[in-house]
Amino acid sequence: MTRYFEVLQSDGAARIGEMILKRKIQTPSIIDVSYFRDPENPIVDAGSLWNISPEDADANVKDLRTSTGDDTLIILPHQAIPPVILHENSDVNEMMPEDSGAYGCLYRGWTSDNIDLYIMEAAGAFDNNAKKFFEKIVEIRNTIPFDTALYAPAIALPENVAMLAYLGIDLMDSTKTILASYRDLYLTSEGMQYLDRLSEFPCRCSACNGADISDIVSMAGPDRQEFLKQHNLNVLEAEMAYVRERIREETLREYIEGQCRARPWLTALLRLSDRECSYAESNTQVVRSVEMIANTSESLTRPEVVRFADRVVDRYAPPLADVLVILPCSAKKPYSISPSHQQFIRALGKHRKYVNELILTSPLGIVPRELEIAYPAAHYDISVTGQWSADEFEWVSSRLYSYLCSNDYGSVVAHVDGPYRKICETVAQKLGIRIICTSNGNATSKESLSNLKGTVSSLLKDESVTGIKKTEEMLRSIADFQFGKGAGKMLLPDGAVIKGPYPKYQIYVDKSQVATLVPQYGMLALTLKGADLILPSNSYIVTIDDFIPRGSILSPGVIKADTRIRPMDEVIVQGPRIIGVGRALMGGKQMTQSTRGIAVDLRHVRKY
Amino acid sequence: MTRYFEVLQSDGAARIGEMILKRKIQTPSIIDVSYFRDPENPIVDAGSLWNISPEDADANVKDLRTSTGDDTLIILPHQAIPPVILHENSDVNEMMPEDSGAYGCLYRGWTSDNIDLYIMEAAGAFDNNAKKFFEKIVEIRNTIPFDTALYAPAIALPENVAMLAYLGIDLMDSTKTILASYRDLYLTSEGMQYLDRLSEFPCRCSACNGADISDIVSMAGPDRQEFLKQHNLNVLEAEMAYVRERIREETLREYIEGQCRARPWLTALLRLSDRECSYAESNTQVVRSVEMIANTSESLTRPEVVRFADRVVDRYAPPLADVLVILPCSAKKPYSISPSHQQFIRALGKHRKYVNELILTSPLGIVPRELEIAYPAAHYDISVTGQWSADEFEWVSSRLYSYLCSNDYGSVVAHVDGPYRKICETVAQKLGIRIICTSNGNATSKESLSNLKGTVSSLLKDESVTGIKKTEEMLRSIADFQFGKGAGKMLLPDGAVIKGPYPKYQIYVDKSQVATLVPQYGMLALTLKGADLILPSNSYIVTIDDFIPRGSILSPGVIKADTRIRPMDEVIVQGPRIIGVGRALMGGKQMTQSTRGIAVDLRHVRKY
Amino acid sequence: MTMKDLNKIVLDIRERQRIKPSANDRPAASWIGKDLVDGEIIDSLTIIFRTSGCYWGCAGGCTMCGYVYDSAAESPDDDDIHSQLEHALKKASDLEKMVVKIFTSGSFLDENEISRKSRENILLRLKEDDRIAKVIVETRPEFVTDQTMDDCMDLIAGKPFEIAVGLETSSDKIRSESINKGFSFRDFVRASEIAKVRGITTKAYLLLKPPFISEGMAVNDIIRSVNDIYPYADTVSINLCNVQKGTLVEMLWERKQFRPPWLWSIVEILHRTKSAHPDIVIMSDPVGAGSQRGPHNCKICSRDVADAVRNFSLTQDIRVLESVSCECRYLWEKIIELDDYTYGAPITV
Amino acid sequence: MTMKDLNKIVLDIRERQRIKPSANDRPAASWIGKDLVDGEIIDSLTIIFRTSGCYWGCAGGCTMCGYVYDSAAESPDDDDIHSQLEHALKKASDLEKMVVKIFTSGSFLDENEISRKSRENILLRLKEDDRIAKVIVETRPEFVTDQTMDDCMDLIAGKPFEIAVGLETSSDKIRSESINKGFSFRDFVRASEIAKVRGITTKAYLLLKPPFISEGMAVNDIIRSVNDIYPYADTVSINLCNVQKGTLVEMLWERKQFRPPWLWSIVEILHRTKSAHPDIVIMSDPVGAGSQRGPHNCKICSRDVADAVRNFSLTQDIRVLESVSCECRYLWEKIIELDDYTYGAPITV
Repeated sequence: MTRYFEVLQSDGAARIGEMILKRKIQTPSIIDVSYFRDPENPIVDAGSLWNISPEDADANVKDLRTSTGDDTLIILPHQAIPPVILHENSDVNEMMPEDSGAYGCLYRGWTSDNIDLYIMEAAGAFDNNAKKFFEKIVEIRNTIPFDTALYAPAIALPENVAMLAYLGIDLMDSTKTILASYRDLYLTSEGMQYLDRLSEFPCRCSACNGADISDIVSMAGPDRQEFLKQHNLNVLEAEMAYVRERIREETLREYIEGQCRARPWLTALLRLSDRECSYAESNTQVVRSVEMIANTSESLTRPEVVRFADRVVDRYAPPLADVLVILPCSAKKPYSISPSHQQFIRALGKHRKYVNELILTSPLGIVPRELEIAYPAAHYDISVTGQWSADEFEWVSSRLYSYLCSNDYGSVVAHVDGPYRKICETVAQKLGIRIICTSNGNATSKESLSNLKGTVSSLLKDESVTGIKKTEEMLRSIADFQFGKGAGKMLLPDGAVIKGPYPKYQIYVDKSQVATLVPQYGMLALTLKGADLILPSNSYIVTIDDFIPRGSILSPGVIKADTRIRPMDEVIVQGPRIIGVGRALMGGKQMTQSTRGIAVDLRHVRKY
Repeated sequence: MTRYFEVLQSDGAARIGEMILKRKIQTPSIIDVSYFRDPENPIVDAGSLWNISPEDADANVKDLRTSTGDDTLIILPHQAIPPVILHENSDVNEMMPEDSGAYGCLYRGWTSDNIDLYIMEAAGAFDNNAKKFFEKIVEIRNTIPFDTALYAPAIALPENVAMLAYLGIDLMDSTKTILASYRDLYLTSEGMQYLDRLSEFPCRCSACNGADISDIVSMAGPDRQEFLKQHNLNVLEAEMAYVRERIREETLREYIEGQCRARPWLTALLRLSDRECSYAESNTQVVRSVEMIANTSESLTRPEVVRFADRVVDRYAPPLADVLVILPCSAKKPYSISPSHQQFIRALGKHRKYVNELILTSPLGIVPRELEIAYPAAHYDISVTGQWSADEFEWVSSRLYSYLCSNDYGSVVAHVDGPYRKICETVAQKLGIRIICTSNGNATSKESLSNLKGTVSSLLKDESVTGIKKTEEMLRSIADFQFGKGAGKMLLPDGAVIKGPYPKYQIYVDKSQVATLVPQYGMLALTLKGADLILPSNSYIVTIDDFIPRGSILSPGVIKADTRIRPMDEVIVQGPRIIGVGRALMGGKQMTQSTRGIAVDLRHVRKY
Repeated sequence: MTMKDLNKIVLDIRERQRIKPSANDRPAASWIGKDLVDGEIIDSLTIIFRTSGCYWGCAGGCTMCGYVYDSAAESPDDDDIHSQLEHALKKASDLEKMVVKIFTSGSFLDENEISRKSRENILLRLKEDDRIAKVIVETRPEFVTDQTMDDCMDLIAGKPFEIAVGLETSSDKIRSESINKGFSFRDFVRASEIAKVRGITTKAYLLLKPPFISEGMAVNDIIRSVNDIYPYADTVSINLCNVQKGTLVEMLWERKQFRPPWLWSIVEILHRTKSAHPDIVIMSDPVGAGSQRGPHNCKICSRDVADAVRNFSLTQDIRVLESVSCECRYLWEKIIELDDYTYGAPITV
Repeated sequence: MTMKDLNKIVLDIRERQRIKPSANDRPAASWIGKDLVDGEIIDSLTIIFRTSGCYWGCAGGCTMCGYVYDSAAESPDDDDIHSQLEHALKKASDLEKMVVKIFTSGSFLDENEISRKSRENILLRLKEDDRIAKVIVETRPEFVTDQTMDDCMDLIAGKPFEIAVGLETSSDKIRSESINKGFSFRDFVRASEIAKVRGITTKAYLLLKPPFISEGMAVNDIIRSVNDIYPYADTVSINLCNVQKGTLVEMLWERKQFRPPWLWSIVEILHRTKSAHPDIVIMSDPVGAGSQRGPHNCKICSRDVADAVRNFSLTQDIRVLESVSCECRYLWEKIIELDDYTYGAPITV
């Protein structure tokens, strides 16, 4: 809980925030600790207990508060120790402030309502130690409220601020960057180099632009160091601003997948974060307004991909069919509008309503036809070279394997070539089942297509029964995918009417509209009537206090929220006197933890 | 062949060069085509044959040459067409210049001694088409001489210049960058964004520094575009300069492994380049003065790694032993000085001289103990997370598999845990052999070590025979690795004496020094006596014209050179009247193709 | 690249297209418009006859031309042609005065397209209609002979008559190696002279921005062409290359190797040529303007600038060209500067 | 963090070390040097007796102290101590006048280390040697009692005698929670007063930059300490924390969580304290200066600056401190400014 910090936007664990102090600070941000002594600075340090007695420290805090006002953040007196030393979580308790105003303190395992900023003790000592650093961040972030700021001192460099922000650090400082300048180090967002090892300035910052390298090298110490400090701070600030822009754009992940190669420990942090996927996933938006670029081996483990794969297992139930047709992905998306899939669909023809279709793809693994429009199935781009890596092969195989384990088919037809086919064969062998391959090496050749048609036709036992209602099942699947298994049947009971051309579907039940499919995201937007229908599932509900909201629900008004809710999820808002539908702007957990910020952007509301 | 261009330094296909024109241009470089009309510019264009008659074009060239002098590069009249149109390689032949001076022309499949610069026709049209672009570059580079410049027009952007340079493009232009400015696009080395989508400037270049984004957005068109042009050109120039610095540092590969994630097609280019490994490998130095950072899945396919693995297969023959001991890699290198390997070595004790040792590692696959000091076995760093990717697993397995296929052992002992052990088990199963595992989950535990000792001891049949002379075999292996199979026996015949502490070994034959092991690179430096010894192998020889060289051999003096020679290789220089030893500064092929530049840095020379 | 190569490529593309079946007794198209005749704006009836098609186009033909796909699967007979004419004239039943413009997607004077008999029928029918002030027929120059011209003049009997020829450019190089047009500037001049001596006027169609040609070169080519044809053409109509289906231009455009001309280019051309030659009529109808396949500026100004071009064509008043402006003009200026040096990859933004 | 925690950690480290076997009849170390006594530079003999070791160190002890590993595996007996003394004195056989400084890596006055008998033997032996101008013995303050002081004064009989106490800092907090020293400033003051009434002088050792303390706080701590101890110490000797094997400081240092002090820090301290207190002797021997484990500046200046510190210690002339300079001083100044706000991760560059 916090009064002087607000999270404005999230992108996974990263966020854009604001420290609402006498001078506002947009976070993630770089601060200069040399101003911590200056009472004019928005953040001041009340001193080290190594240096002053607790009584003096206490007086210090009181004096500072009196002289600076509430909107200066006072870092409470601290007695910091390096991580080698274990410590009890006791000794700072007595320094808890009783009065109002903004306070920060070392993180020592406890939290308090009066604290807006926690300091990751000895963060700088974790440099290069990915495992410990990551564990510490997760521990802290999972303990302190969502809307408190986290400061990692003495670790930021242009090369690592992107990763620090990605992991959820809000404040960093210029300490290491300034010191590098006094060591004749020239920094870039990719690393550092001794000034005298450079042949030219690889930079056009306000310091470097037009500067001659040999002039600079031959300058006297203080002048040279001042030049380097200007350049290095320019690079640090520019990188930090760039990171903020990527968070606002919701593409920080794409950026760090490349930038983290600057140092092995940064790459290790990315991998560790993916392995502990829930940390980033729990606040990763369910849809983004941008394409998902899957360009590295780590793209296979990014939260969006893992979540999609998990939901296919946990939330998706294919409509009943005896035959499964496995198809390759296409560059154009959703797949069914691509030229190749148009041909597959034509080839399946009237048989199509008796089969399930499953698309194999990297990085998503498997995409059931019904979910091809759900984010990110219709929203990703990859590098195409025609070859699959072992990791892609293994990942897609494992997805197909688990799908076939939990879904029984009389026959499985694989209309795929190359690595796709090899995946099918590997999985078939592992499962001891037969998969019928219908492509001759070119899935869209006439021969292959007629083979597909003939094979499927011969496999179908009884076409006299009613086939699958493809559109209805697609919408049910999307509802399940969004709200959990069963929601589809609730939102589209038998007799529901679907209007509109693909994919702009509207769902009507008893002549009232219950939902619309938003093609851009592949998500259903509910009407109030739709909310009524799925309310009994008790899913994706945000419970608010007794008030009549208009437009948006602020987080302090949230009493309870489904912890499965992620930013951008469609949610049902329920209060003693209202029901509403809207789009979540925070995760469910964050809504209940936060004292600031918009929790839900409300679309419709109805009073009882 | 060229008179107005020189390659000063190479890093794979990338290189630092210089266009020796009226104003020198350090390449890779960005040029501004709007000056191509200006006779004062170092590069001028003689016009399009779409526009002027061949006769007028011819006169144009002659006039330009007269008015500008020889050190202006004239781009010969051209009739460029887009790649969709096939074309014969005929129509520009008639425009061949007869007089002196610098010329450039469209690449049309032929070369001429008078051409210093080739233009990749319609390069801009290949944007986003990784396969065709890469194939075109390889075709051109494999046709035109090493020391001619290659210009890819109308394709450069800050986001792709690193990859263009990596692939061997020397000249690029500002065309696309300037045009982006007039389209309100704000460029970065990671991509682009519409100006009005930005919240702040993520940059501190001379244009952006201190600029207020809302002021800029509300500027009139020409002012806003001028601002954007300044920023975008700053970014482009800075990125180009940074790329030059990374080439000079020999770390461009590390940079692009991250930076290429900016766009899928750039990543595809990296992967295509690795698949067609010989293109980059043929000019990749054998040792670098920097650590090799293996931080991405593509690190497994980088030229240095593939070359190492190939040489282990092609050039390395283990000393005769009945028992193979497989060990895990260590963070400290060379492995044998690491604490864990010290313990393994102690445990093997006196038995060690009867076994072969093989270290499993990512990204190198397998490292025979004898080669642990060779580049990059002792010179790499990776991200450590404790887990292996499927690609690493598959790669290391394939290396171990092929090693065990070509080397027979009575027993194979694997003193490894975790993924290493799984690899051994997988390979053993595939080969149908038994591998004895001696580690209990912690290879350095007392129990494991004593297990190793006991197992190896019990497996050895007859220790009465002379064991392997470890140091001698290590040096022989390194010689083989460097100069090809058999060189070790020639350089270290029985009776050779080895002096010096590990690893600063000196080899003496008949009391004369024949070679020194340079620990920094793990390479042997020959003496003239050493050269005499391996001369009969006819390997790594540079044949020069009849002159007495001093200090260095310039490429025009090279008559013939072993095409296996890579930059930084130890070579033997042979002329009608001399023999010498030195370090190659170019590849063997490049030496014979180039008319400028130092081919060999000579260390010793002897007249006959 | 030889002409043969280019024709081969165009022919390959042609052969991949399907020609849609169509009724032979209806024209390919016909519509009512406005035209400038002798300084007066009058109504116009345009008729595009469906015929067996352009002989040149059927053998490969021009790189930008997709009209060949308007041709009939089976040759229409004389009755069909008659029906087509009557169908079109019906559209003009309300008009009081008009000019009639006849196209065939090939050459009206090619007897393999329009038989002598049909030609006679058509011209006689038009002569008899007093509302028709002028007749314009399009043809390749090889069909403009003393014989055909005499025939036409006999039939039309004193009514103003004009031949329209798709010269495209005065550059034989571009016409041959970019457009694959198959005739020379001399052929055009000869046709024009044959017409002139009989009091027949000549209209020349020019093509702004054929493939492979930079934006700047294209502008200069048209300006030079206007200068070159000034003695031989009474009217100049500048077509802005658009991307027609089944053409080489389309193939290039799909691969981002062609961009239709900027509307600023035609504004510039009209301004400069009209200023230089105030006495000839220079017109341009920017067909498809504003779309990706047609000539376009940015999304904001394309409509207004296209309107100004049309307005100029009717008024010949260069002030209407000066009345339009947009920020994208700076981009166009920059493209003019840089597009000459892209060496085969035209700027397609 | 409580003191118990810290001691536990130190003890854990201690228990992981191996103590090398050594001869009990040789001192742990002994050497000849120079020292400043009553304004005069004279030779000095330093003897470090090998004993059963510091009782405090054996139970855990100080975070920076590795001397405990110099202790003997089995307690040396009185004969051994005698041999050690004779062995050391032999090194001084050429000297004409000297001060003798006795250390035990613990407390000379702790009878568990040096028995009463040995203490008597040693002091008598030193008293008898006329060349010896002064005797200094190191001890923890708890062993400075009326009894021990009387005993010593009886034995040394009028020869100048000094007790040296490793006070480290006047801050009880730092001494307790950073150094884990186990006694208070009051203990030191008491010892000093017991000595003073008997004419025994007191030397205080201070420790520049114990663990957890920023460079700037460390400098201030020493300056404050000098002010605080001024009334109680005749000589102040400032030890620059170096990284000794088997210590908590080493463990921190290996993990880049400790950096030995900058030589600029001691230069600053000496300059400021000597200016403030010209009448007391303030000295510092920068042991291990220039190495990574010892106090150091940059590679260029460490040797010169260390020499200046040693030179000052002998001359007490602050001008020698003003004679050294180097570009790395700016870095040190910046570190002083920033190291207070690293919150547990000291700047280790």
